[in-house]
Amino acid sequence: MTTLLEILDQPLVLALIRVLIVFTALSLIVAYLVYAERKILAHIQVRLGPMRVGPHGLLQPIADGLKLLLKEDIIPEGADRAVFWLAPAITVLASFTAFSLIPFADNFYVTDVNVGLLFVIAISSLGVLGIILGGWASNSHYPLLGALRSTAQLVSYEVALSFALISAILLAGTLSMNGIVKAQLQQGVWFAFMQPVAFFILFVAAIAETNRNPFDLPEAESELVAGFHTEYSGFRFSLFFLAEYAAMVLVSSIAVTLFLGGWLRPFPNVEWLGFLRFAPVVVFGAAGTWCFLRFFRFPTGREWFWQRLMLFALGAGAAAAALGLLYPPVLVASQGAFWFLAKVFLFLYAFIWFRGTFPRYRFDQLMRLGWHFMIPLAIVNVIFCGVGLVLSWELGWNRSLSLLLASGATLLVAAWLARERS
Amino acid sequence: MGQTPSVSTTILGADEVILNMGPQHPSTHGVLRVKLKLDGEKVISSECIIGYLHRGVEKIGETRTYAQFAPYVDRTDYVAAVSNGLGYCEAVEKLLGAEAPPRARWVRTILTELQRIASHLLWLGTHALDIGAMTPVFYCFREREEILKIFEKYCGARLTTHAFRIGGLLYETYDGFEEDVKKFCHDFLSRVDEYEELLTENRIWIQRTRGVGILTADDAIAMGASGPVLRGSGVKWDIRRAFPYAAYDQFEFDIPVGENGDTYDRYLVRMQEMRQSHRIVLQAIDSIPSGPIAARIGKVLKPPPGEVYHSIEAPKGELGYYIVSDGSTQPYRLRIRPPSFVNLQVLDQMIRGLLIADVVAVIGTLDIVLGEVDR
Amino acid sequence: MVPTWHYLALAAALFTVGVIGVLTRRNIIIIFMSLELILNAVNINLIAFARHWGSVDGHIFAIFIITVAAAEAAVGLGILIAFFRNRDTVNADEIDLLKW
Amino acid sequence: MTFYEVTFYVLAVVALLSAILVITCRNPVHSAIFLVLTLLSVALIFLQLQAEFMAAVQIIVYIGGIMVLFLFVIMLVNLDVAVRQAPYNRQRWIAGFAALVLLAEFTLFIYQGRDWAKLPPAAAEAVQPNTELIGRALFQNYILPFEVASLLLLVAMVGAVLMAKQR
Repeated sequence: MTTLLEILDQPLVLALIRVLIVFTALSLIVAYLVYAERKILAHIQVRLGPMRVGPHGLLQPIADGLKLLLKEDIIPEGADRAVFWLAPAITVLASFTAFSLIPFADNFYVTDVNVGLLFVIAISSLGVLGIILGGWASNSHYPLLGALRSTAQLVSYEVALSFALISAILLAGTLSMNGIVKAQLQQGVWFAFMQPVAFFILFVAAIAETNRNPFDLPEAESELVAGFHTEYSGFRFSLFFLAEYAAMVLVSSIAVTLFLGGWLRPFPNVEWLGFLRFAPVVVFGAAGTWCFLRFFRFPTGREWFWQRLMLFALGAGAAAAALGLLYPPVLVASQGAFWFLAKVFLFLYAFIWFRGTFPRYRFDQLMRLGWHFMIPLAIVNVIFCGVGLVLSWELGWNRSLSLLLASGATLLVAAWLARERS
Repeated sequence: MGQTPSVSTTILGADEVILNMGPQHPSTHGVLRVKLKLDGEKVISSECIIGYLHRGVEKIGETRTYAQFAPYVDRTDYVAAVSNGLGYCEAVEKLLGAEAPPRARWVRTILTELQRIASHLLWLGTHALDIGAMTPVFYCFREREEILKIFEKYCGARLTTHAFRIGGLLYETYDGFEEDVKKFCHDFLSRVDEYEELLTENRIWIQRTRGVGILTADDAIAMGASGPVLRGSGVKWDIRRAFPYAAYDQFEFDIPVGENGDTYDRYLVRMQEMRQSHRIVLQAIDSIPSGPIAARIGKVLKPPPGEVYHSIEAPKGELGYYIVSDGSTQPYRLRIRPPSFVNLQVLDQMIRGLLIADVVAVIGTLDIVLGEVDR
Repeated sequence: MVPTWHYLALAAALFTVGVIGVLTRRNIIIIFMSLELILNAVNINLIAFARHWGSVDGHIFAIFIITVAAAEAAVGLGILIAFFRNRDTVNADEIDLLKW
Repeated sequence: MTFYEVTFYVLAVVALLSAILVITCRNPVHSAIFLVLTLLSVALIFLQLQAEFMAAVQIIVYIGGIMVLFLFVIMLVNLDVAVRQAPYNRQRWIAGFAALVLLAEFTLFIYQGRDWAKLPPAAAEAVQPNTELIGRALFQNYILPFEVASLLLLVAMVGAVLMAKQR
């Protein structure tokens, strides 16, 4: 935990290397998140999804990226060119910059400032500017309606989101992202179990913040064609696209860091569960085995040669990674990042799953849900959480017990609110 | 400079926005153009502008012989071609005073009911997609594909089938027809349950459809609405029961009706109709009689002068054919009463005061096909 | 270390720019934005002094100023919308009626 | 000049230039964008002044909240006409002169106080103004003003809703 001044004193090269690693990894994750979404949705919907580019369509993200880059870049007539250009840049910058404050492992993060969480919220809240400016600059009805919707939605749900974060801060007693993870290690429990209601609110608000189904109104294709980015094409569109998926990863990372113990492995304090540290080996081993199995069942023939070769290389790579992970120092070093990413993927999977399952809310329903249910519930939750903490500090009650009582009381309020709504 | 497109709403005392929805819009089901007058996102009034798919089908009918025109009707409601064909063939048969033999009537009933299921499946998928649920459409297409395969095996075409001929059928059923249909029926009910699991009890689905686009029974009758749109409003009216045609008088089936006339009720009605169609198909396939498949009506059709109106219960509502004969080989006048066109009339009334998102839901619930609206 | 008076000079310059904006522009929205500039200039001063004297009181006052700015923006824009609804203009020099 | 100093001067210039652009742009949306730039630079200057909390609050409240509100209102209010009208009012020359007088006054004061203001900041390390300290100060010494401020916000919120509501 450092103040920003001290970070300026650090050697720049080290910081730059970290930035480079984080953002390369992030770009890859985002690219393959799109691929994963297409594949998972396809399997939910009894179809195959991308299968052509590379084995099982593994190179599809790259092909898509190239396609978007090579497409004609259209700027609508009457658009405000400068703002039209600026908007996607703002959005993408906002969602990528915030990652510099996320701790991926115990000692791997770009920075860890003492008000880290505040900065994550601050930076990610800049993204809405890009959306509203993009919608306005397009000089068209659908984007403007999309931008207005989007802004109202983001601003509303940000309130609930922030309140949900506050209860995690109350439990941790620090704003530093890494400090929050360490607090969970110390207290021996993930905050999701101490504050289930806050976790739920955060989850729902996160879906709304990233414009995902069932809250994907700003870009509801059946109503507003494509919402704020209707008029965008080619490279600029890909920036918006990238920003959206990066934002998904970002909110998942925040939720994981605050409520699911960040880079901690499950039950970090339970000795006999130590074998869990071999999970990365198992995962990579399984991936390698699957690749080899597919390799032998893959159609042979000249047109499949490169695909088979790639599958073989992937299998070999995964197997090599699994073997390498058996070496203790590597295993220890990989733990943090592995568990962090695993939890983030779990979150992202839920996002995709929802998209395959739910219809879409109507705008007024969405706002009513936000203002009449989520925000009051979030406020009540923070109050009860505070009461629970005071009970344990001042009266010496058992901390977990008092917090669970607080959550129970919040759930009662939630039930009441839900009954009022219907 | 970016000129702000004026979204000044009447909240701000400024003018309303005119928003053109379509003719190129993801959810106007073709080339429908709805000119919406908006207050913010609220619809003040609307105007349907149609004709982007007008091909003059009725006029073409006057320049073709009766038999030649039969393929054209497939292209009006192109997602329920079999039903169109049935209506046309029966209308001409009525004009001729002929009747198809029982076996032909049974096969016609089976195929038409399968077509009803296929049409409703397409409606369900796209309707759900409009409301934002993207998965049902793929499930629906899976089952629709089975039906289209049966059509293809029967007559070689999947979409514009031209399955029937005036006086009966051209083709005898293929070997394995009954097994195919039974196999489809065997799975189908569980598949409908699967769709209903995704939607019927879903809170969001209910919120999006219940109380949206309400059409009272009186209004529905006054506007001439028919089919599920009419039945969703609680009017128990089904031509299959009121004026039985084909072999419908032989089978038992219920007529599902709604209560409130909202989008949710119409959804439930159509889901029930699929189950009822399944019931009819099962009954028909078990009792299919043997015998000739076509009546002897001669090669050159020259109906006696006169006029006839014959309507059937197409998937979308009352599909009527009004034919005037002058005794020649071609109709003197041919008029199609398409259900989509008439049902589309109620759109404006249903969407006033609702939001843009509801407009999409209501267009979906009307289940229109622009080929039929414009003809 | 940057001497404190550099911060003060920056704040003074921002303040003046804001004042010019408030006094010369016709569009109320831009006048509001100029007000925000002025408030920000004051904030810079407060924070600079807070560092200068090593105390957090300046921060507290800056927080209050941001609160006031938020309140001002909300109420001001509310009035603006009400005004626009009635008069169809956002020009300050056309707001010359005491009552409408 | 250290990196630290360079950043300050760059930020100061950016803040000032974009502030000038805020009041000279014809299109309010452009003004708003430049105001965002100014506010962002000021937030970074706060960071330099060891006021991380204030910087975060500046970004969250000003840029994420107030500026979005501004943009929202700009888009609700049809401004095609405003862009084409004269941007400045009739008193602009007098106003400009008055502002220059004000600037001169500021310069005089800063010049007079240059000696103490040049002193190295007192005890830069002694007090690290961090979030916890601000929190303690806010909820102990300044609890009454804090509550008054919250009341003010409530009143403002109600007032804004009342004003903008459709009659």
